[in-house]
Amino acid sequence: MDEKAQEKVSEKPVQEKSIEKLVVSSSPHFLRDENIPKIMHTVVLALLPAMAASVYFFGLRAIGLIVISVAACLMTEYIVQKIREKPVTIWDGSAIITGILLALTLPPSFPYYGAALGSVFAIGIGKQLFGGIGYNIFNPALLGRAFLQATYPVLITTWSEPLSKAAKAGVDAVTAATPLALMKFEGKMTSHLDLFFGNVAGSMGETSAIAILIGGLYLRYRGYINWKMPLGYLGSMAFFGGVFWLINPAKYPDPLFHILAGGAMLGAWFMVTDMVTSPVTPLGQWIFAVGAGFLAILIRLFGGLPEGVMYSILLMNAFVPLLNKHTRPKFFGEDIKA
Amino acid sequence: MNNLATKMFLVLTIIGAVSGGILAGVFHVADPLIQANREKELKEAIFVVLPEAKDYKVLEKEVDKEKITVYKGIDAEGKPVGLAFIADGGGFQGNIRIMVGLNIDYLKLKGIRVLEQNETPGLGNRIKEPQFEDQFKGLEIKPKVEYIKYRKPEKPNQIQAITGATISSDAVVKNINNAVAKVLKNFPQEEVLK
Amino acid sequence: MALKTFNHGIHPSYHKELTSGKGIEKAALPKKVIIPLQQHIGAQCKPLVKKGDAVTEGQKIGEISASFVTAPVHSSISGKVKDIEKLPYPGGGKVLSVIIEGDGTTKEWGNGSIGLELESLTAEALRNIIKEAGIVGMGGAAFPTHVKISPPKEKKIDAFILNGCECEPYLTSDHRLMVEEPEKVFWGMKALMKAVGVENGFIGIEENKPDAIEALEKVVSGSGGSGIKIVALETKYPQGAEKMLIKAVVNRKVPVGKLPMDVGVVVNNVGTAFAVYEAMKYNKPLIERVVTVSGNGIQEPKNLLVRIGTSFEDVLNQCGGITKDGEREVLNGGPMMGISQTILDVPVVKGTSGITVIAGAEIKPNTYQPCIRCASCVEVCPVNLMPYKIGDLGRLYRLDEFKTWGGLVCIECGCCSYTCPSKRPLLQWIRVGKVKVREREKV
Amino acid sequence: MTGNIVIISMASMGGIGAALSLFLAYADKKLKVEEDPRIEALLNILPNTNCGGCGRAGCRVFAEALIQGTASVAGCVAGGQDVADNIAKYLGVESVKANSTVAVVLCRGGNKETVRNAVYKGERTCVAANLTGGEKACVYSCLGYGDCVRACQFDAMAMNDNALPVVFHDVCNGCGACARACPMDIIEMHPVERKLFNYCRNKDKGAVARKICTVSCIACGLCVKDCAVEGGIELKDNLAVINYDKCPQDDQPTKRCPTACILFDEEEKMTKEAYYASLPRKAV
Amino acid sequence: MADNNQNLWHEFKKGLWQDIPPFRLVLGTCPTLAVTNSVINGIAMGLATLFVLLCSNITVSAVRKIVPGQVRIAAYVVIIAMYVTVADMYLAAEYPPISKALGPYVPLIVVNCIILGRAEAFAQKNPIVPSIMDALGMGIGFTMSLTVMGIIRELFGFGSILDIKLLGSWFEPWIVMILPGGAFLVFGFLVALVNYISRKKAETVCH
Amino acid sequence: MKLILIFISASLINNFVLTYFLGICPFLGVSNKTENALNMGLATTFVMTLTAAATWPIYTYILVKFNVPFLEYVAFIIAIAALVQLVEMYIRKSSPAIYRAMGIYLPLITTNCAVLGLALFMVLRDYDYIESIIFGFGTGAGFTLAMLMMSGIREELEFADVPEAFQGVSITLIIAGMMALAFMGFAGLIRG
Repeated sequence: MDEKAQEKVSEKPVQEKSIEKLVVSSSPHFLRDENIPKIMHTVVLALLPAMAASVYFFGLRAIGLIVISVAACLMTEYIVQKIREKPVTIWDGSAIITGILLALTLPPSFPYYGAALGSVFAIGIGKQLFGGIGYNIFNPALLGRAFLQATYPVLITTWSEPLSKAAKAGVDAVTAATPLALMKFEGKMTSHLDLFFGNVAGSMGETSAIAILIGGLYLRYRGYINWKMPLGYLGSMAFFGGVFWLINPAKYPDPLFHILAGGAMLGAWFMVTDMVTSPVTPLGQWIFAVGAGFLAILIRLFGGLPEGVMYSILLMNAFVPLLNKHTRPKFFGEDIKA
Repeated sequence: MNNLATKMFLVLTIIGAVSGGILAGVFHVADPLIQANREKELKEAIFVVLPEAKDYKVLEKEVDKEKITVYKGIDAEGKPVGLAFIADGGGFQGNIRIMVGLNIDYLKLKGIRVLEQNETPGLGNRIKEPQFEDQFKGLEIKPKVEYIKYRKPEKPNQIQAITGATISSDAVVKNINNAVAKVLKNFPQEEVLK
Repeated sequence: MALKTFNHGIHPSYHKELTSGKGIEKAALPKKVIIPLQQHIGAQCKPLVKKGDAVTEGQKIGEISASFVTAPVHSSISGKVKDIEKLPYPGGGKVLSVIIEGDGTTKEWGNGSIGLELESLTAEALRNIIKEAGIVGMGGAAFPTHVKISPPKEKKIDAFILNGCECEPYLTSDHRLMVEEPEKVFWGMKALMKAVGVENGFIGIEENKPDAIEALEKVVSGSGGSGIKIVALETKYPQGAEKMLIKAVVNRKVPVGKLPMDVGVVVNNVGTAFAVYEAMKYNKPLIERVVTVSGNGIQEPKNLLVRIGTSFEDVLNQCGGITKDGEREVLNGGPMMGISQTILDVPVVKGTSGITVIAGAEIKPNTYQPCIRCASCVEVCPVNLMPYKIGDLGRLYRLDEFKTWGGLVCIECGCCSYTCPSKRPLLQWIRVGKVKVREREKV
Repeated sequence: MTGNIVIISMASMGGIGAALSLFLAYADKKLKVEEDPRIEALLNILPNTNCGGCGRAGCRVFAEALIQGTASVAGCVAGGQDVADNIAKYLGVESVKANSTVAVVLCRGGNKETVRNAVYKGERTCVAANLTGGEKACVYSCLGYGDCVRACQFDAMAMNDNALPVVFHDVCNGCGACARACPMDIIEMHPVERKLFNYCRNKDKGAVARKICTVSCIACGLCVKDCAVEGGIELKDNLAVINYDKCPQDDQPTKRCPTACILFDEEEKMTKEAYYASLPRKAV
Repeated sequence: MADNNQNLWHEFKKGLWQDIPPFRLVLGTCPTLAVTNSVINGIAMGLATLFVLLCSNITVSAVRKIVPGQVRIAAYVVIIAMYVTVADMYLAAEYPPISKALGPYVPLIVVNCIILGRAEAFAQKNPIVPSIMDALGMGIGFTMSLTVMGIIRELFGFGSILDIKLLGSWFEPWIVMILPGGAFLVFGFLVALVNYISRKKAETVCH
Repeated sequence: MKLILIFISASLINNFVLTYFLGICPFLGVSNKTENALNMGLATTFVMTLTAAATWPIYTYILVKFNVPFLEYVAFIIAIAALVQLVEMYIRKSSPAIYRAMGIYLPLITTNCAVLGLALFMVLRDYDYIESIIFGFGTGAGFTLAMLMMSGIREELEFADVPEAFQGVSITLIIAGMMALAFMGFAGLIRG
C-alpha cells in the first residue's frame, strides 16, 4: 500500500482493553528469534578485530576516524528520520556498520571533516534517500568512499606507513605507497607475511588480512553470511589474477597477493556480503561475487587506479536488481514435465 | 500523394539549399577570424616555451607518411633560440597535447605548456599548473626525462610526479620523451642551425 | 549416514517434549456437540436429520449423494438434535452445523475380533467402507480419503507413502498413535494399499521419533515380506508436506500444478490409517480422533482422544485451561499452519490434529521492518520461490507479476514468514495475492 | 571562390534535402501502417485513469471497443455524462443517458456498534484480515481496514473515526472499484436516485445478530409490514431485502426499525468538503 | 488588447518557473549536466541556446503553414542545425576560450530537446509574436537554470564563482562537483527542490 | 585489437550517458521498465550503428571533398532524422507492441544527443570507416547497458520508500550520479 493511503485509513481507534481477547493472525503463528538489530550488532562485533588492528597499526587517530564517522552516520540518520517523521531507528546497528566500514576504508591520515562528509553522503544520500534500511541500491559505506575518492582525490590517496615502520624511520607520519601502488607503478612486491598481518601502508582497516578473516569467519559461524559470497569473490580474484600471473609472472602479481593486498579481504567478508545490496538467488550470488572479483582484477591490473575492490562491488551493486530478476530459481517441480 | 510528395520534395530542397547558402555566407565571414584565433594561440604557446623568441619559422618534414612540424624560435636578432613542437599522446583519459620548447643546444628543455588535456580534475589535471610545468625549465633530456615520486628530484633529468596522479605525470614524461626523440632524429641540430 | 530429506526448509523449535511422552487419554463425554456438515474439502453435506430428532452415536447425519468429492458426517454422541444452523467453524467462516445434546449414553464399538479380514474384500468394497465411514485426511487438509485412493485408471500408481512425519511443532497425535497402536496403523495402511492396488509401501517418519520408528519396525518385521519399508527422515519442517515427503522418500518431484498421483504416489496420514482400521474392524465411522493439546499457554498439555464436535473450550478445560494473563492465541492445528480462533466455542473437527495455545513472548509482533534482502526466505522456501518478492507483489496486487514469480506455486508452509528477521508477514501477503488472483480469474 | 562555396553548399544541402524527401516519400508509401487515429482521439476524451469501471482492462481497450461498436458511449462510468456526450459527439452517434451510480456501504457496524472478540495481528488490509476472520464477532461486517478507500482513484472515500468507510457523494462517479475491492461484499453500486437501503448484511438469526452489533438487521419484519406496497420489502436469509422494482421511492417503512439499520440515506449530504470540515483540526 | 498582452506575458512567464525547462520539463538535460562546471560556461551555453531558440521559433512560426507533416521534423531540424552552426562559428570567432570549453556541446544544441520541443509544441501552432515570447521565456529560464547549476558546482568544486575565489584556503574543493557524478547529484537535488517548493505552493493555494 | 579497445572504451569507460551526459532524455524517460529499456536500447544501438555507417561517407566524401565541413551539423542531423524515421516506420509495421511501449520516445531518438554526439565524436577522433561503425555500435551498447541497469534499479525502487519530492526524475538522476561515481572505476582502463 502506498504510504499516504495507509495513513489515511490507519486511524482506527482501539476501544477495548485487548488483554482478555484472543489474538488472531495469519499463519505461521510463531517466528524465529531473529531480528535486524541482532544481525547488525553481530556484524559490529565481527568488525572489532579489524578495528583493533587499525588502532594497533595506525595509532589513536584510527579511533578518532571511526568515532567521527560512526557519529556522523548516526546523526545523519537521526536528522533525516526526524525530518521525514519516520520512526527513528538509529540503534538498529546498520548506521554504525556503515560508519565503521567507511572509516576502515579511509587512509589513516584522512582529515576528520572528510570522514564526516563521507558519512553524511553515505547515510543521507546513499541510504535514507531511498527510504532507509533495505531499500538502498548501493552499499552506503562504499558509496561514501567513492564519493570521497571523487571529492578529495589527493587526500584519499595519501597513505602513511604503519606506526612500527614509521618509528623506525624516525618521522611521525611518512608518506608511503600501498602494496598495490608499489606493485602497479614501481613493480615492487610486498611480502605476503606483512600483508597477512597488516604491517603495511593502506586504508586503516584493510591492511590486516588476519583480523578481517577472524571477523568474517565468526560471521560465517553465526550463519549471517553466505559462504558463496566471500568464496566466489576471493576465488574469482585468485583465478583471474592467477591467469595473468601465469601469463607473465614478472609483470603481474601472484593470486595470493591479490587476495591479501588492499581491500580484497574487507570487501569479500563485509561488503560483498552486505545483505541489502547483494542478490538473493543462489545463481545471482555466484554471478555477483565472481563478476565483482573479475572487475576488481581488471581495474587493479589495467585500470588507472591501483585498487579496484570498491568500484568492483559498486558496479555489481547496480546489476543486483537485474540479477535478482533474471536468475530466479526454478520452482520445485517446474523443471519436469508430467 | 503525388502532390504531397512534390511538396515535401520542394520544401526540403529549398530549406536545405537556403540554409546551405546562409551558412556559406556566415562561414565566409567567420572563418578568417577563427583561423586568426588559432594562429594566435599557437604563437602564444610557442613564445611561452621559448621565452626569448620573438618570431618563429615553421619547419615541416614528412617521415613515413606522417607530417612532423616543428617551430624554430628566433630572437630579436634573428638568431635561432630553440625548437618548439607539439608532443601528442595518450594520458589517463584521452589525449594530452603539450607544446615543448627545446633549447637550441639540444641538451635541455626550455619549458613546456600543456595545451589540451582531459585528465581527472583536481588530480591529473594539475599537470597544467605552473608548479608542474615549471619543473621542465632547464631539464636535461639525456638520457631521457624521468620522474620520481614522493621525493624531491635528485638528478638533473628528473622531475617530481604529482602525488596521486602517477599515470598523468608518467604520460607527460613519456609524450615528451617520444616527441623529443622524434625531433632529435629528424631535425638534426646542424640542419636547424642552417 | 545422511538421512533422506528435501531441499531447504527450517528447523523450528519443536517443543514436542511437552506431550510426546504422554499417552493418549480418553476425553470426557461431551454434553453437547456441534457437527459441521462440511469438515472436508469438497461439497457440503445435506442434513439427514431435523430439529428434535433423536440420534445415536455413529448415526449418519449428513450426506450428499450427488457429489463424489465429499464425505458423510456422523453423530459422535447419542442424543437429540437441538438445532441446525450456521455456526463458526474452526477453519474460518461459518458452516451449517448440527447441534446435538447428549443423553449420556455411549456405544461399545467392539474389541478387535469383530469385523472383516482384509483378504476377503475387494478394493471397491474397501473404498466404499472408507467412504461410508466419512474418513478424510487427518493431517489437517481433510481431503476425502476415498477420493484419494481412487486414482483414475490412466495414472499408474506404484508407491504408497504413509505420512508419519508430523513436522508441525508441538503436535504429537500421530506420534502417539504410532507408538501406542502400531499394529492398527499398520493394518490400516495395508487396507489402504490394497484399496489403491500398490505393493510398494513406505512409512516416512522423522528421526526425532525413535520410539515410533522402533514400534513400527517391530510390527513390519513381524509381518514379514509385506513390501513395506520404514524410512527415517531428517527432522525438518515441512517434511510432512506431501510434495516434500515424496521427494524425500522416493526422490520424485511433483510438477507444478500436479498431484502426487501424477508421479505415481499416494500419500496418507497415520491418523487416517488408524481411522481406516477402526472402520474396517469395528464398523466405526470417524467420530473420534486424537488431538494434541499443547503450547506454552496450556496448563497441562495432553494427547486426548476427543469426539468430533466437542467444543475447544471443553477440550481446553480438560487440560487445565489456558493461561489467563497476557496475549494468547488459540490455534486449530500447529503453530506453523494452524488457524487462529476468535472464540473458543468452536468444535473439534475431523481435521483438528491439535489445539495449540501460544501465549506471551511466543506471539508474533504486530509490526514489521523493511526487507533487508537477507535472502533467508529464499534459502528456506521448499518450493524454490522468492517469497520476499511475491509477498510484495501480492501486497500491492500486482497480480500478473505475482503469477509469473510463482505466487500460485506456494504451498503456504510459512517457512518464509518464520525465518524473516524483519518479521514481514510474507505468507499473508502471498495469500492476499492468491485471493486476488482467484477473484480476478472468476470474473 | 566565395561564390563557389555558396553554390556548393546550396547544391549539397539542397541535394541532401531532396534525396531525403524522396526517400521519405517512398518509405512513407511502403511502410505506412494504418492505426485508427480515432483511438488516440477517444483516449483524449476519456479520463485515462484505467479504473476499470467500464468492465474492461483500461481506457485504451474501452476506446477500441467503442470504435468496434461493442461498447456503449455511456460505458465510461468514471467520466459521467460529459464524457458520454463528448464520445457520442465524436463518433457521431446519439448520446445515451449515462447510468450514474454511486457506491453505498451497507454496514453501519463500526468500532462503536459491534462486539469484537479478538485482536487481529498482521497486515492491516481487509483482504489480509479476512484471511483470519477478523476481529469482529459479526462475520458479515466491514473489517475497517480501508481497502475500498485505497482502491478509489478519485479520492471519493475516506475511513471515518468509527473505522467505517464514507462515500463522498459529490466525488463518487460510480466506477465500482471499491465494491470490487471489498472482500466482504458490503459495498454495492446503486443508482443515485435510490434512497432506501438496509444497512446490514448479517445473516445470523436475530437473537445472535442483536448480541454482536447494535445496528444489525434482526429480521423483525416491522419494515415489511410498514412498506406501502405488498412485497416491497421481504425477509430473506434473516435480512430485510428491498425490492426496488416494487417499493416506491418515497416509501417510509423505516420509522419503526428497532436497530435503525433500514433507513433513508442521509449521507447524500456527505460531500468531501463537508466531511473534512467535520474532522477535528489536526496539528500539521 | 489587455487580455492579449496578458497572454503574451503568460507565454513569457511560464518558462521562468512553471515550465522551467530542465527542472520541470526535464528537457535539455545534456547541456545542463555537461557544461555547468563553471558559471561562465553555463551562462554562455544558456545564451547560445536562447539565440538558437529565438531564431528557430521565429522561423518555424513563419514557415509553419507551408511545411507538410511528414517532413516537419526534418525541416525544423535543418533550420535549427543551421542556427546552431551560426552560433558555433560566432563563438569560435569571438570567444575562442569559451568555444573550446564548451566543445562539442555547442553543436549538440541541435538536438537539445527544448528547441525542437518548443518548435513542435508551440511555434508550430502559434504566430510569431507569442513564439518570440515563448522562446524568450524558455531561453531565459534555461539560462537561469544553467547559471544556478554553475554557481553551485563552481562554488563547491573550485571554491569560486566566475573565477573569483569566495571560499578561503580552509576549503578543500569538492572535486566531485565538477565530475559527472556531481553533476547528476546536483541536478537531481535541484529537481527535488523545485518539486518540493511547487508542491508547497500548491498546498498553500488550496487551503 | 584497436577495434576491441574502441568498443570497450565506447561502451564502458567513456559511457556516453554517464560521462558525456548524452542521451539523458530517453535515459530518464524510458528506463522505468526493463523491457522498454531493452527495446529502446536496441533501437538506439541500431540507429547509432546505422548513423555511423551513413554519416562517415557523407562527411568524408561530400563535406571534406567539397571543402564545406561547416555543413557538418546540418548534414548529420538530416541523415539521422531520416534514419530514425525509417526505423520508426519499420518498427511500427513489424511490432505494434514495441511501438506502443516506446510511444513518443521513438521520434525522440532523432533528438537523442547521443546519436548526433556519436557522429561528432567520430569526426573529432578521426576514426576510419570500420572504426566508426564499431564506435557507433559500442556507444549504443553502452547506452543500452546503462539503460538496463537503470531500469532494473527503478523497478526495484517501486517498492522503496523514496521521499515524495525525490520520486521520479530526481531519484533517477541521483542514481545516475551514483552510477557515474561507480563507473569512475573504469577510468584509465585503456590508455592512449
